[in-house]
Amino acid sequence: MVPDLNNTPTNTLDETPPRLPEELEPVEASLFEAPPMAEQERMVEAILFASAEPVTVAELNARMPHGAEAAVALEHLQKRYEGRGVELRRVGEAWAMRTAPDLGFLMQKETVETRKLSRAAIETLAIVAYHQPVTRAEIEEIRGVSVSRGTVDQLLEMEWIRFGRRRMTPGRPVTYVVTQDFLDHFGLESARDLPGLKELRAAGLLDSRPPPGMVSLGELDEDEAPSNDQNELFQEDETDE
Amino acid sequence: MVPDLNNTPTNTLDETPPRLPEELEPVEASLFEAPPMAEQERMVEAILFASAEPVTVAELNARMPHGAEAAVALEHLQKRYEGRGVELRRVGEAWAMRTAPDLGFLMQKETVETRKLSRAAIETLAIVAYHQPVTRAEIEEIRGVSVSRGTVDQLLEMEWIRFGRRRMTPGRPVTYVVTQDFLDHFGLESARDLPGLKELRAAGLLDSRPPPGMVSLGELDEDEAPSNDQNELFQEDETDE
Amino acid sequence: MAEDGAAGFGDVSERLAAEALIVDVDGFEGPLDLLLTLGRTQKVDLRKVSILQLAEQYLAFVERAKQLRIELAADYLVMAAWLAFLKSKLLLPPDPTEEGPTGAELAAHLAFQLERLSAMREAAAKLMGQDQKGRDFFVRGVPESVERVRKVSYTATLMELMQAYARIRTKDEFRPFVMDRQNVFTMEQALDRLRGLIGYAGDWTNLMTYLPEGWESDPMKRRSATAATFAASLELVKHGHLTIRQADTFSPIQIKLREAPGGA
Repeated sequence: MVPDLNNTPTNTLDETPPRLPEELEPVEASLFEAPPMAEQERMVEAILFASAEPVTVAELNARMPHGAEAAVALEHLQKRYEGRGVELRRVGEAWAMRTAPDLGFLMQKETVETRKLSRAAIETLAIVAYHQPVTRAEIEEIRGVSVSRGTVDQLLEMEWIRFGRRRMTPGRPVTYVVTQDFLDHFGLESARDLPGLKELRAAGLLDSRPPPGMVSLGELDEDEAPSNDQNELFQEDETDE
Repeated sequence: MVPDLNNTPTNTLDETPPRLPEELEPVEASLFEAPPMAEQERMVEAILFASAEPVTVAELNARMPHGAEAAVALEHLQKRYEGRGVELRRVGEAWAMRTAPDLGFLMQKETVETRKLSRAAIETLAIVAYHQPVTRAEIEEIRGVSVSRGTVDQLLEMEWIRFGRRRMTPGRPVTYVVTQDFLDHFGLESARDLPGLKELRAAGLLDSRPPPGMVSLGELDEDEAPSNDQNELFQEDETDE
Repeated sequence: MAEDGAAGFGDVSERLAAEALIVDVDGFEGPLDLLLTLGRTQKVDLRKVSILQLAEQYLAFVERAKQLRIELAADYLVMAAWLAFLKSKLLLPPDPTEEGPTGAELAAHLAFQLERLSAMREAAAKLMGQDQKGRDFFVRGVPESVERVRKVSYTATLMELMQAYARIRTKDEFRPFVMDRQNVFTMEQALDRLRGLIGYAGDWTNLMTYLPEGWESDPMKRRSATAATFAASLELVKHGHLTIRQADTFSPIQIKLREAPGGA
């Protein structure tokens, strides 16, 4: 009985729905004539928007001028909001407006916080970079302390390290290698470009001097310089295991 | 000016960067391309709908997917909501959805008791709004009485006024200006929309006219005379648009 | 002078009006507010208000207050003095030698102040008559809070990476000395071993042949085993189980089971 106000949905953008011709309006109380349906729709829209709770049809009718038909206005309104960023939704016996569920992601504000890697993480990362492919047991041996699952997971999650091939030793332990992301971040062409211990010392990165009388392990390390024989080193390791 | 998006949905992409040929980088393209304008409109709708506070264009852009143009989507959306029960309103540099003022009579339930402002507070607020940026001394000169700390504090606390730049005159007094909350509360797009502002300015009633015999002070004030500042302020607002 | 002025306009209604104002004096926000009210009683456009007349009205008000022994705040009296001064300036012909603003200038400024205050009052009323949030228009009833998703991004520099590596690789150089248990052969172990083996050796044998298996190759292990075995041999000598000899400095140390004294 109520004409479809949205028969030309593509045009709704341009204007408000045409007011109903007088003769179509339900002939009602002579004293208070119900507002036109378009106006009722606006009213329902405003009430539902501003209300903190879902509103029942009865309550809508009670709040709207005499003779209003909230149920009909709701139908129109629901149609109007179809596919929009906001939906008209039935909640039990009541109605409410809600944001479209597919746009829920917009209700988040992402803030990115940059933090320094923990000492454990950067040491683990350094060992992977210098000794790759390297097993967790080897990392622990080099660091001299156990490496927490979380540290490795963090580096994996950052995509700075990834799993390499399994070691062909008992237990077939997984190995870790650095990723392209890692190389990109640190501006390296390959992990082999990392300076060896001697170069680090020469660059003053190792300002520490071994106490007199102690054999400098740096010298022992010379053969192991990553730039040279990283692979060999680990082949040795592999035979050891 | 605003293209009708609903008629020719394929044209809505005019605003967004041209699609990359599918065969080149299909995955990348879909990741970085801005969503279609119709979708952006839905997003702006959802964000503004969900917020009780006005949201700036910058924040809209920040929350929407990369490449979205909230300002354009807002224009479309504003048109869509014209004449509805809920309106899209500009509040300073931000936007908000508000029920249409003519439907206020339906909202007794939602009406919030605002704190009753004293006459002194209302006058002080009006003076700040019309004369901003304005110093306490200027407010006192206009009202002919001293302004109690409490009055200013109350307005500051309500976040209807805030501190503006200091005046470059001896003592470097602080100035007061109205806030976005003030604009939002009184349904003003900007301070330029204050009722009767033009007439007051034309009548010279917003000029800072130092009392005769106070020439020296007047001269010092000249560079920063409120009338100048106000023009500046409003010009700023205009260029922002 | 004030008397004269008051007499000029001092009809009954004026006096009554002044009295009404006095009753109300606490309701005024200072002398300017009172002046504005007085100005309105002239029933003319504020721009055409007679400042002279206004000054006289005000002075009549103050006079009346004095007669009624009503305490007026200091600023009302300051204004009265100033208006008396203004009135005299307005009534006397301008003195060309006198510096400072003319009476007309002062009067114009007062008129401007009154007009401005009046205008701001009207503006305030208009402002309060605007549609107001929460009264005429309303915000979203159930605002959705924006969830703040904090994404932490970790970063490190190449320098930090290299320093970390250098730190690990050189930490042994500075590690406080701790006994490496793995490579230590204790004297107790050496004693046990010697006690077990010594019975088989009837003749002098090199102490070095008693080193445990697998400890000879690694220099560190060999050192530890040698020391332990030597100490153990001395211990056994002390208890009379062994005899020990060394031909020369740095020559091999030899041990032999000691025959039980007296064959016992």
